[in-house]
Amino acid sequence: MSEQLLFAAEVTLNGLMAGVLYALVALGFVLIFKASGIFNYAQGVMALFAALTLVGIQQGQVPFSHLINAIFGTNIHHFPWQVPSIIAIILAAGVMVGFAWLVERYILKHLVGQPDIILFMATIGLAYFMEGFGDIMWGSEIKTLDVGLPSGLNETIDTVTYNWFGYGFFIDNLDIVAAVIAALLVAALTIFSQYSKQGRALRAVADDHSAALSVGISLRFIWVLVWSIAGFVALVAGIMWGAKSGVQFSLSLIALKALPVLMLGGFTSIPGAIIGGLIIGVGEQLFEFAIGPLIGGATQNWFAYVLALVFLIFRPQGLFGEKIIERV
Amino acid sequence: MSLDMNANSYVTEDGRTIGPVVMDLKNITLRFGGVVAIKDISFNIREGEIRAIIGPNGAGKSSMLNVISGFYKPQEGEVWFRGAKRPPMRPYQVAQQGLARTFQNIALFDGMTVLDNIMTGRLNHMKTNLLQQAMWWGKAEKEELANREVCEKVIDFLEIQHIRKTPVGRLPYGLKKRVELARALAAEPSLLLLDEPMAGMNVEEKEDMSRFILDMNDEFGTTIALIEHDMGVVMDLSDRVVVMDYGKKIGDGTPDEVRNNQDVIDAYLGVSHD
Amino acid sequence: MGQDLAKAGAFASIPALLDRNVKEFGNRPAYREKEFGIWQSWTWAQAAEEIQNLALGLLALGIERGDHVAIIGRNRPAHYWGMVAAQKVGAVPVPLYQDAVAEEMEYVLENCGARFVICGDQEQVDKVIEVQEKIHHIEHVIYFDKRGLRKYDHSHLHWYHDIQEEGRVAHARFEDEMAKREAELTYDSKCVMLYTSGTTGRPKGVVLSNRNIIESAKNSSEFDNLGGNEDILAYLPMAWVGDFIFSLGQAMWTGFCVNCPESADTLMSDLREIGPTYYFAPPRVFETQLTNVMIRMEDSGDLKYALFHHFMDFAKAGAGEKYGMPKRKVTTQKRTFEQKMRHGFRYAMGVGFAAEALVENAIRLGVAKLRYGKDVRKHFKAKDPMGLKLYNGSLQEYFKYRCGDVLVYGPLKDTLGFGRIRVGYTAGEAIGPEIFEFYRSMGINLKQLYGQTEATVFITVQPDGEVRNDTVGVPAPGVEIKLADNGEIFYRSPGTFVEYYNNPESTADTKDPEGWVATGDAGFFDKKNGHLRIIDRAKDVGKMADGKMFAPKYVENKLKFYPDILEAVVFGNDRDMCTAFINIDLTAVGNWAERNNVAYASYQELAGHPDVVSTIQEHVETVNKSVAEDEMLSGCQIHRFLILHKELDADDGEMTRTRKVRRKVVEEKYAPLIDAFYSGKSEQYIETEVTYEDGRKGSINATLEIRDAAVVGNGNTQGMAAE
Amino acid sequence: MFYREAGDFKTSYRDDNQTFPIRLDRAGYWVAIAVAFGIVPFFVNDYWVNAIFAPFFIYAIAALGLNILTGYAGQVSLGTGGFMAVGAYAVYKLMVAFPEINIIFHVLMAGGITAVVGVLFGLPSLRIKGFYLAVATLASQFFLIWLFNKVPWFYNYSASGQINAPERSVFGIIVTGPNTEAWAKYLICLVFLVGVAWMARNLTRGMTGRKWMGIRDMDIAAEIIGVNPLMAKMTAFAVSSFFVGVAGALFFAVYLGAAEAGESFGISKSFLILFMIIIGGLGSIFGSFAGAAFMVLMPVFLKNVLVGGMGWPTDLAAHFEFMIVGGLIVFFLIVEPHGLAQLWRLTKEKLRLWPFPH
Repeated sequence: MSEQLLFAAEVTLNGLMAGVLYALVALGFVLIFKASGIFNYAQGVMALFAALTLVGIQQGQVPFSHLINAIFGTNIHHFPWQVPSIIAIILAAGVMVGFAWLVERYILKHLVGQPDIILFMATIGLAYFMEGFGDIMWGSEIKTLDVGLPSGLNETIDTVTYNWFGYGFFIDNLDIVAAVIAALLVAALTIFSQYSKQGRALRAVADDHSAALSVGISLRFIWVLVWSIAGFVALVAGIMWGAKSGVQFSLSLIALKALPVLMLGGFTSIPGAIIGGLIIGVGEQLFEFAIGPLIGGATQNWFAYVLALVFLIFRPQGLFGEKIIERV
Repeated sequence: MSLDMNANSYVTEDGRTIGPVVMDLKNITLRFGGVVAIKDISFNIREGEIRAIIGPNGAGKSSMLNVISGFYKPQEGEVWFRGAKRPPMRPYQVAQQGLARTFQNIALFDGMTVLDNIMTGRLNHMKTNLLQQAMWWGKAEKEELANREVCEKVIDFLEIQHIRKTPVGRLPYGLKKRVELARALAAEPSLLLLDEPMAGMNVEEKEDMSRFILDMNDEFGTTIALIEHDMGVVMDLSDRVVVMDYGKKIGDGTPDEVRNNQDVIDAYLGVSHD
Repeated sequence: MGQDLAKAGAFASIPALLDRNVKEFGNRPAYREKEFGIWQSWTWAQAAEEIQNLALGLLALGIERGDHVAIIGRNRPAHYWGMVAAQKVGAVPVPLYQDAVAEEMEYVLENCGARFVICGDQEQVDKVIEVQEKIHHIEHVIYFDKRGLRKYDHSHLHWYHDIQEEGRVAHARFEDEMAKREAELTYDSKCVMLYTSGTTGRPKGVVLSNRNIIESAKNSSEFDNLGGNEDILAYLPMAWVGDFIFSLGQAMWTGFCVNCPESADTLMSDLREIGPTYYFAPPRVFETQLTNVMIRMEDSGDLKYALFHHFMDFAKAGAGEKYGMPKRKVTTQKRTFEQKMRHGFRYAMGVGFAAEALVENAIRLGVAKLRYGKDVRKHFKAKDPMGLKLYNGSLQEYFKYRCGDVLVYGPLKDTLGFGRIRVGYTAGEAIGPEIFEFYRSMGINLKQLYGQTEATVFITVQPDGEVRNDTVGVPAPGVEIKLADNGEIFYRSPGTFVEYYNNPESTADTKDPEGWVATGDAGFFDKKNGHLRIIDRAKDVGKMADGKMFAPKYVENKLKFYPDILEAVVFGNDRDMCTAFINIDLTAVGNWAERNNVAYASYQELAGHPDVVSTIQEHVETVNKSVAEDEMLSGCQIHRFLILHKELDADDGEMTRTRKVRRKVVEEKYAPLIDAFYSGKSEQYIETEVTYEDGRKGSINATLEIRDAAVVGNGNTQGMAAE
Repeated sequence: MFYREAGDFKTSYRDDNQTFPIRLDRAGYWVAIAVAFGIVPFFVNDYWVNAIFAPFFIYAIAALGLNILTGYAGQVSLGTGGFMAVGAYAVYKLMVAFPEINIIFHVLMAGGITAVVGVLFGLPSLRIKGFYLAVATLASQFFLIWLFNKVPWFYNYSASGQINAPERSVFGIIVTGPNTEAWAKYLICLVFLVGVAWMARNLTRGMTGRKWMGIRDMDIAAEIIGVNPLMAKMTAFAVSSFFVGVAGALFFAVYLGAAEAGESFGISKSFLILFMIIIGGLGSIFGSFAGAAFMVLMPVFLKNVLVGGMGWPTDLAAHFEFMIVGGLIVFFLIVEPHGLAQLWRLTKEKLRLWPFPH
């Protein structure tokens, strides 16, 4: 009995950790949505792309090597060097900024004033593009990502809990690190948006586009900025997931996982994203743990969505979203 | 002339006989959270008359109209329609009862042509079910064509033949207003609500619009309730006028009566009539 | 079609023809009207019933033999039925100009003493009611369009359909009476009374007998093989004799279908939808059409622009006349199989070459763009598809025309609504050569005729294949013509009118005992081909101080042939030189201004613009050259001219409703300007009163610049060389 | 240029109302039908049917379905794949359970079942709008797929977890199963496509369509003038799901022959169909066809060029395809948000006005 309970507790903790990662991706969504009203479906793929780039740089892969080989019949793969993680991360971040700029320059600029749904579709298109692009650039085989984050069983917790309950919780260091980093990231963002000039501009835009424009804030700059930040967040998320389960296509599917998170938390609220993430993380773990076995398991595939769906029926604007008022 | 509000019918200057009460609003009060938009207002609308609700901006006119058309649910008060108390119902059910309306800031369906927009006005007159429509031949088509004919009459009446097949998105403001009127008229409503039909129009367009409103009432005997803050226009058009200010009713009666009503004059002092 | 119908004698009246049509092709379409979004149609049978009910209704209202029934309104089947219904009960229809203001209407209604008036809508009813205050013989007013008339006093006001309903009810009572009266109609009884537009003085009521109408209809229909399958668009004023002949006379005789447009502002699209096979329009209409075409082509892509001009030039060079004219003599229901095959083959060849032409020229254009960039349009000329080189001589030309037909002529005709025209006429004034050429070269069989109300239209017409723009053709069937020594034209024909209503003296001095009628126009027969050539109104053909012939109209027309010039009035009678007022065409010149971004606020301002004035001056001088060619007219060259500060306008009485200039009025109104001409001033101040559309009056003033134009000394040959 | 409209006038509302009011279009339409039914069947071989016609027809049906929901009623759905799966598994169960009933009815019934499921998952659309709904529909996608994977009853406890279409015939012609003639596949798909397109057209031209579009363009106004939002949305979901279900049924029974929920009807299917209607044109029947054709032909084309022509490895070509598809989506949304249908409309206008520009 209490065995069960302890299991549940452990599962919950792990759920929380998983939730943190969902939250990380969701965070990217929210940032972009707040600043530009764009529902950026590509966020997950951005994470994948970021991770791929990171690995690529780190291991000194030759970009587009497959393509080049295919066309010129050559057989090149790697540069003769390895790049230290930290530099690689910085470079990858740089790439994401460049990417943000390109997106603004070649897509958003032309779609200003289009209905939101169109923009949404555009980001889906973008997602597809990046997926193909990433694979062509770095190859599609599964890669292991290691930037020297600690991983594996965390003894301290294990022993401590063992002493307390006579049962050792298994918690992965990586998850803890992830949680910490996520926390730091959020804190950083908050500070940035509260105290930096750009940050305030960003919030202004989020509150009221036209007003912000009228006081002379450059929307285009804001967009580049916010997409860069989102790109950076994606990179962090990518690192976490990559380190956890290898860099591969399935990584982009976590983006889909982040969607229900958003629906719970509301598209416009950062705390919402985080809490939503945690709820989903815990929820699906517990559900799988409790009900899963009875109905054939693998419920994580859908639980999050159904939960969000049911939740929305009762609160269409999400946990923290503003109330929708209809007028004629 | 003054008139007895309870009388079963009365006769206007131009000799039209106005019938019994169609819509009777009793002590309506409407709040948004703490804000009181309408405070204990009662008045009625009679068969075949042109009834105006006027008042300065923010007087609660539009809210009043939204109450009538069932979009807002008043916290207190009753709405009586054709001698029966109206149970709480959704706007579309109200529409099915025979109310049609236009909107202050045009609410046309931009994705459709003028004709299709007007056809939507007919939807309460069309009975064929999904299956019949999917099959089209027979009932559905017959019905469609019959209703098209009605709409064409309306189009002819409002003189918009030349834009029949253009998507409404491309039309200038004045025409849009007219198309919206056409859509409402096509419903052959027993009570037609017009929300600022002349807002943002130039003199010429206003004259046209007034002509159409009068002709409508004249040709089809449509009962019309309209909101307007351009007093001048209203006074020429309407048979009876309700004046609102800050959500309260400050006057009710024939244009002349209202014109000489001190409260009304005060309320309107310094208020621009754009 | 016309021929196989029994002899005209058997059908002594329009109602008689109607009965025949019902019998012979009762369920063929007789009338169509665009209303409520579609073309409402009536077969001959249905139309006949409508007419009968109306007739009976009129009887019920107590209409008498010989009563005049005035009809005011736009072209609608109901109004035509009104006319026939009137005839059915022995009354005489009198169609009026619907755009006439109350005063004008008053005179006519007074003069004809109508007891019954059929009105289109509220607008007309209002006018009639206004008139009724002064003249009291109008007993019943019948209106067709209910709109806005509900509140009117209906003691003498009736709704068209109510009258018909009454008729339907009273059928039994009045049927015999109606039959009796219809039977009384003879070939010589009054058919209709039409008022002349009154170029000079008051309008006169021209009485036309059934003989006049039916004979002319018969002859003209046979002349052009009009059949029962023609479609015409009735859009010309109903009060005009032309519309009466086309929409009633010929329609009744041949049984073809009369289509009425939805309204004036949808006319063009309605024209396109119907695509008439038999069409009449005054030169002005063709002119504006052409101007529009040119303006629209200006905005079109370089490739289209180049192709358009390439093929139009080719067609104008004579190919149009040779290969373009419609072959079929009559519009039969269907083409024979063989015709279809031939047509199909032609079209196929056309398409092939068209595709080739498109591709080749697109490529060449691309190259040219690289070379010239922006102003490629000036340098790039389209070329024939190379495939044509395979053929030679006429075959090559033939296929080239087919190619052009696919690329330019066909689509153009179709978009203008002329796609199906088999016979087209223009008359009223002379038409500009390049306008005339343009339409003919596209393959529209456009012809000219010369006629007038008193002759029931037809005096001379151009037979197919003998069409020239400077003549008006040969005497129409059954018409004799003689020329007085001052050049005035006299004619005698079955169409010759009976009399001017209540006006024996003017009847007498227009029509002599043997039935010769003076047209008041001066002209001469072309030696070469026996076609008649009109110079001008005979009385306007005056003498200059030096005794030379003065024919203002002749010169004015030459001027008006320029798209820039809308109207021109030439003076010089008994003077030593000719001078002219000019009205510029706001559309054409305005477009020019736009393209050369010349800003202007009003007609007046544009008219005063120096560049405009000098352009006009060039035109005047070229005209002078060509006038100088003609020995007897060389005196009419324009020495001085000015551009008027306002457009001549019917509302100001300066023109007739048919837009003919009222010379006298203009002469008086602008006397100071004319004096200025001959006193040699270089500019002149003037103030003029104008009437706005809503009837309000105002006045505008301006100081106008007067220019001198170069003239060619008599017999000087440079003029010819320059032409 | 080729249009000759003078004299092509309408004397009744029926004529004015027809699908192809212009003579030439009408002719073209009938020619197309004649060719599709009378000529092509005699020349098609397996490659053409399996690579092009069958998928084109079936995806066109699905696209029509999604277009009704998204393009006409304005309810974005990412659950199309899931609903196709419903159609597929429904038809499978029916085929197995009632071998004696004609496959045609099986397919139709499968559509009906999908419609019911569609309505169930559509219910939230009353409260949830825009993106929220779009995401919510993902729930149906994942849940349904999971269901078909996890509940053995659906695949009759087959070891592989796959479903295999048994052999069935219409009028003695085998239309499902391994030994189906190419032309039979072709025809049965075509018949369904034409039927569905015809129904779609009828619904969208009539009052139902107007209600849908009303909800799409301005739902509040629509309700106030008398559109019952519940009914409008539910009918949209029902009809849409019906079509999608039919598509799914054909996709499995006629085209694939054997299927497994996960890979045949995964989320990528949903997106594929969504792309079809975006590229083809939202709210346009023609658009659904154009989009389907495009999305079917482009990969075939790329494959032939990249793999066949330039000898690239297939996976590289696949990635390339991803890029191109993604790029095209963005391109279309930027250049012509109304898709191929709009381009077609514009060209037609140009041709009708030729040689005039406007």
